[in-house]
Amino acid sequence: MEFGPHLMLASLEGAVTAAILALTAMGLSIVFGVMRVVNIAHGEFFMLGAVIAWWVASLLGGHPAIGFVLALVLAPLIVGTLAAVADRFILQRINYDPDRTIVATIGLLYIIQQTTLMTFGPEARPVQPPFNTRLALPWFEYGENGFAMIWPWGLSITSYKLFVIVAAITIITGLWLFLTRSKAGLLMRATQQDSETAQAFGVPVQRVYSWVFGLGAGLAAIGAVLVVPIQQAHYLMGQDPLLLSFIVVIIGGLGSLPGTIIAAILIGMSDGIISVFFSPTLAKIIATLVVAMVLVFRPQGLLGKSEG
Amino acid sequence: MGKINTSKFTRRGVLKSIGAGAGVVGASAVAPGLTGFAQAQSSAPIRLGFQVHRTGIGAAYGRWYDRTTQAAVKRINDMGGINGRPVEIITEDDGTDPKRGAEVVEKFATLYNCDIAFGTLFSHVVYGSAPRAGELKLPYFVVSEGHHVASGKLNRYTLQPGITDVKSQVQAMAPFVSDNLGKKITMIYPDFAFGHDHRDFFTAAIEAQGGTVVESIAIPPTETSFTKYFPRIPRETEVIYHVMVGPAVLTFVKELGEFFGPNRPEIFGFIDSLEAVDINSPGLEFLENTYFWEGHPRNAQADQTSYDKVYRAAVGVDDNGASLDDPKDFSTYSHMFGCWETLNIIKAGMEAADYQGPADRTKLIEAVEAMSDMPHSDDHPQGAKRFNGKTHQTFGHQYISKVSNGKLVVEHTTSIEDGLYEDEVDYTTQSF
Amino acid sequence: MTNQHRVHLLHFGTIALLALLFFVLPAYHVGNLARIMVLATYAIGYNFLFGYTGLLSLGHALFFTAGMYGLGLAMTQFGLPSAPALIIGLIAACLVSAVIGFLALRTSGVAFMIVTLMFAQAGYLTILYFGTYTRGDEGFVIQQAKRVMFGIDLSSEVSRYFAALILFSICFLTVARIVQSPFGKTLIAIRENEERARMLGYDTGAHKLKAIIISGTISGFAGAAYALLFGYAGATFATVQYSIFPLLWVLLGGAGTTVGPLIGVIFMFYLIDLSSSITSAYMLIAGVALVLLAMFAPQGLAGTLRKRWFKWMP
Amino acid sequence: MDAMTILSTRNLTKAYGGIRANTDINFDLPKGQIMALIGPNGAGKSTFVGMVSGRITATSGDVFFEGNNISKLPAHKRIARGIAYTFQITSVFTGLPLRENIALAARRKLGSDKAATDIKVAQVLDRVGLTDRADMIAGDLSYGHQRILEIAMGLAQDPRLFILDEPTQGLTELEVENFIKLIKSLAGETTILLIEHNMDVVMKTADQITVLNQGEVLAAGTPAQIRANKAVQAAYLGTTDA
Repeated sequence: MEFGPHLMLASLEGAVTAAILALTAMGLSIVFGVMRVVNIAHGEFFMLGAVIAWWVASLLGGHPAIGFVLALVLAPLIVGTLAAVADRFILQRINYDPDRTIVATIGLLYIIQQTTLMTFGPEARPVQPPFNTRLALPWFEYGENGFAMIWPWGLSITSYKLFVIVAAITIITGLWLFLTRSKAGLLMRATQQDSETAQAFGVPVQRVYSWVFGLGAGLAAIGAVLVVPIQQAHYLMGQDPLLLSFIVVIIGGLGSLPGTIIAAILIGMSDGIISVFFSPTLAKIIATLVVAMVLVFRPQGLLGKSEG
Repeated sequence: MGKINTSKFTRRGVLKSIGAGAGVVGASAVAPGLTGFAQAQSSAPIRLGFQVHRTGIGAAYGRWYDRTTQAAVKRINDMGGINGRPVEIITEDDGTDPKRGAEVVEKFATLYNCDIAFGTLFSHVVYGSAPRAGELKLPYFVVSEGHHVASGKLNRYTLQPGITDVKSQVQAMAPFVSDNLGKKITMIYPDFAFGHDHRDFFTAAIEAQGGTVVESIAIPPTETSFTKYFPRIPRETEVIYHVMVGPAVLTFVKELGEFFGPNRPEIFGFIDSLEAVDINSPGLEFLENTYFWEGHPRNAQADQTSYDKVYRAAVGVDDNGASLDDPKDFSTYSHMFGCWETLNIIKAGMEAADYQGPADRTKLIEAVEAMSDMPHSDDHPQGAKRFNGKTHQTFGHQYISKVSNGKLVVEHTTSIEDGLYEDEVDYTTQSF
Repeated sequence: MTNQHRVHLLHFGTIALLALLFFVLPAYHVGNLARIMVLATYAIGYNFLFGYTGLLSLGHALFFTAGMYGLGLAMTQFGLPSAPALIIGLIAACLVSAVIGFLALRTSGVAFMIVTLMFAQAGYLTILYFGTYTRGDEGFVIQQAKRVMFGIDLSSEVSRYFAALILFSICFLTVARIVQSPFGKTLIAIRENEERARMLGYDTGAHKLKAIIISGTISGFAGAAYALLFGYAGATFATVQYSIFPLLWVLLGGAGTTVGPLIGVIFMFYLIDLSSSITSAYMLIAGVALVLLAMFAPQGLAGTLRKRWFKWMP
Repeated sequence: MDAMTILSTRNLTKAYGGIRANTDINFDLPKGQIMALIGPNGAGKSTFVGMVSGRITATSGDVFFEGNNISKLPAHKRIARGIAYTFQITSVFTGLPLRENIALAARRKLGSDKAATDIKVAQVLDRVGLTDRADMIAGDLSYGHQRILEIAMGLAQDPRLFILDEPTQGLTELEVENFIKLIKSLAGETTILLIEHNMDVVMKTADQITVLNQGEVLAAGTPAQIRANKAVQAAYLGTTDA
């Protein structure tokens, strides 16, 4: 394929990756920002969302859109509730101590993974997209007769992938409004800034924490529901989103939500674009090192505040 | 050290006795001349350690390896066991992890006192476990299709008698691909040793046929989206050769379809990509009229043999290759026959060696090494095999199927000779 | 008995007990214990950085595999005998940890976790990328005949066990000694309050770099020993999972205690080994055990012992 | 600056973004003196000593210690040259025993000489009166004792310049009295730069006083001179009004 169309295709693919990543990482970022805990089980909440989406969709017959929409509602609810319960009965009891939280969430990771394997099986499970039309894309080229529109071989995207991008933008905008305009969002931000003072002013900090933990997990689940019609639900699928979300949250600057979104876009897009220039595995190595070096030379992340 | 001396002694003895088609004449304290089922010296069960991928990335395969193994052992026991003794399977999960694999082999040998270990699929687990099996002098029968055994990298205690290795499979495919599909090939494979084997062996094989590999695209193993790599496929490509493993394969095939749209080159893939997956899953419509290598045809064919029928019923698989209990639960049909056949070979080997206990392990290996042609039968439902005792590797027929109306229909069956290659090792020269 | 005596008794007693167990335990557990001692050495290396210096790395698998591949490739690609190959493994681990330490120490806290994680991930992919030599995920076997050092066949039960014991003892005693030395005490001070340590005039950056190099080299030593004693090197050991394992072992056993790593590895190994005989859901049991430990024994097993009864434990 | 000046700064400036915390501070501290640095909240006192000790990087200007320009040196090297620093907000090793806290401070100079370190620790413990608590975990000490430990850690380093940032904050009256005695006993042994709010302490201990206001030196002189200084009075009164 020519360079231009190749780059465009890779960018579009990168945008889809970025959209899912932004949702998942937002979940982690909120938990991280408000509660200051490292949740190793975040990827498993993502996986659970995908699995529940498959389960809901396979229970229902009829048009695939019915199952999909229902999954979009149910999966985050179930996963969020589960996470809130885990927060209430495990994390609150260990006072969110950093080391203990890591051990406990690794334990949670194993529990969720193994339970899913036993109830759901080891196979990769597909979910039918509500709609999925292949859209060939045009490319403009300057030739002998001036600008001409051509339809390069292979340059295309599907309507569903476009939908994922739009859906992610919508959900993140909604989340933004929720955090900045609603009372619940205000409570969360107050807790984030200073949990002790917030408590003194009558904010039910413990309950806010449970809600935040549930919300974070729910966002991962939404990301997963959106992704299953492209990828498949599988009990080991949680590791990648976990690692990538962590990277995004740190690169974005701890607790900075705009930073998280920018980092998600950067990392999702660079994953696509670097693949244009290097052979696949080498591209992954380079992308990984580039991100590591960004952190080495800007440890506070892109939008984090420097301490000095 | 005494053990080693004895086993050298018996090896010569066994070779002689097998050559004469008689029972065992050995230096060990086994009563000579007694073969058959009834006169067993002990009624204690023969214990086979089954190393299974129950968790980890190989779990989808492991579940079906388990079912096949249970079915094969039930059949063996129903027929009177081995040397008059029942067979007991000791199952341990290796987590599809080479480190745990070695530990499991050790557990079989020293804790459970298993007679042999068997059943491993993923080649990194084989690699991790085989050294331990060799040190513990535990015969280790793998069902992995890797080239590791025949390449000479393992040891005399490791054998692969039940499934053809990847080098042979790939080599047997090349003539069909170049004669029927095209000469300019783009390969897409995981950036794993397994993928590199495909790349190296197929490139060599297709060049021998006058074809060329115009591009090879190695996909990093952690990848979950593939479209961005497809522009690397050169326009001149006549055939796409794909072999992917792991949970992301469905995405891979789907995105390949979305990339090409209506104008696609010929596509030839290894069914490894879609083992345990319904070929009629949403998004796979694109595979209609593409070709697959199959180790063992998943769909019951028009000319289905009675052997396949018996085997299918015993394992509990329907005519589409799915579980009889759940028509949506698809098997790993192209690989799991290896467990069935390997167990039958172990049985035949133990009977030939008049295997009585761990002291006879080397005799068992020699007995298997002495095997050669195995006929298409209930014991070998996938097809006839030719075992090479020197390389510890078996060679069999391969199938090329075309997807027609959502079914895999066999178009071509390769001969055993198509897959033969020169020996790279002679394990029989190694001491035990 | 002074505390110093107690500490010596604990350390030498542990080693003597391990030596004794070889003659007492059945074959299966002897084999396990040989593995456990190698893995515990890895955990000791990890504990030195995490438990004593307070730096949480998620990239130690890189150091482990640097040693493993340093030795493995030297033996298989260049045909070196085991002793020089072991030295190459150690040098490889030392160099890799120096470079990674130099870069990663510009960060701290969670960013340090992520940076080490990403370097390790790049290392894992690099092993795959050079599959021609490393055989990628599949890895390679080091033939039994080559696993000989100073004329001793390291693949036999006895020599393997005692080689593992020697490896373990060297690293165990070295770390025990370092953490009692002024240098080690400064590392503990950095863990407790880095700013204060700096304002006492300690070059905390240099101390942390040294700690990473020591920690990485011990981890690489363990990796090289694993390849040598068990005859296999593979990319699986470079995955994230193998970076998380030592963290778990150390947290379970007790971070910042000398015996914690060994206890943690024994606990985790047998938890999985015993439960996997009963049920295939052993990871579920492991998960529940981890959650319970986090809730009820937050300082790990040895840490809890120290807190409750043996305050002198190093 | 002459040989008798241990510390001096020239045009030392710190800006956070657009806001200047310190502007062109020229400061000289004669050897052996007890110098108090006073000024209203936000006058830039902690920023100033932070730049001297190296905790805070100066935006511009130079720091001289014993005649050498140490502006480019990192904090730990400045400390190693003989500056000791105590934190405004208590900063001890709360997880370690009190004895080990002091030993850590002493050991940097004494190295691996265990006997010398033990002697030094015993001396310091005795001097600050914490011997009977030596084996307690520092985090379990009362706040006052932690402050004293902080000072003890400074003493254990045998500093030539000892910077104390609000050492009496939160101490009881009795503890303040003991502190004053301790500081006076140090006179002649070391040079002391003391940031202090408690005027009683300042007047009883200081040989010289420098007053900072809004990041600039407002006045400098003996306690008597400062007491009489109108500008100082205005600055203090001004802030109390506000």
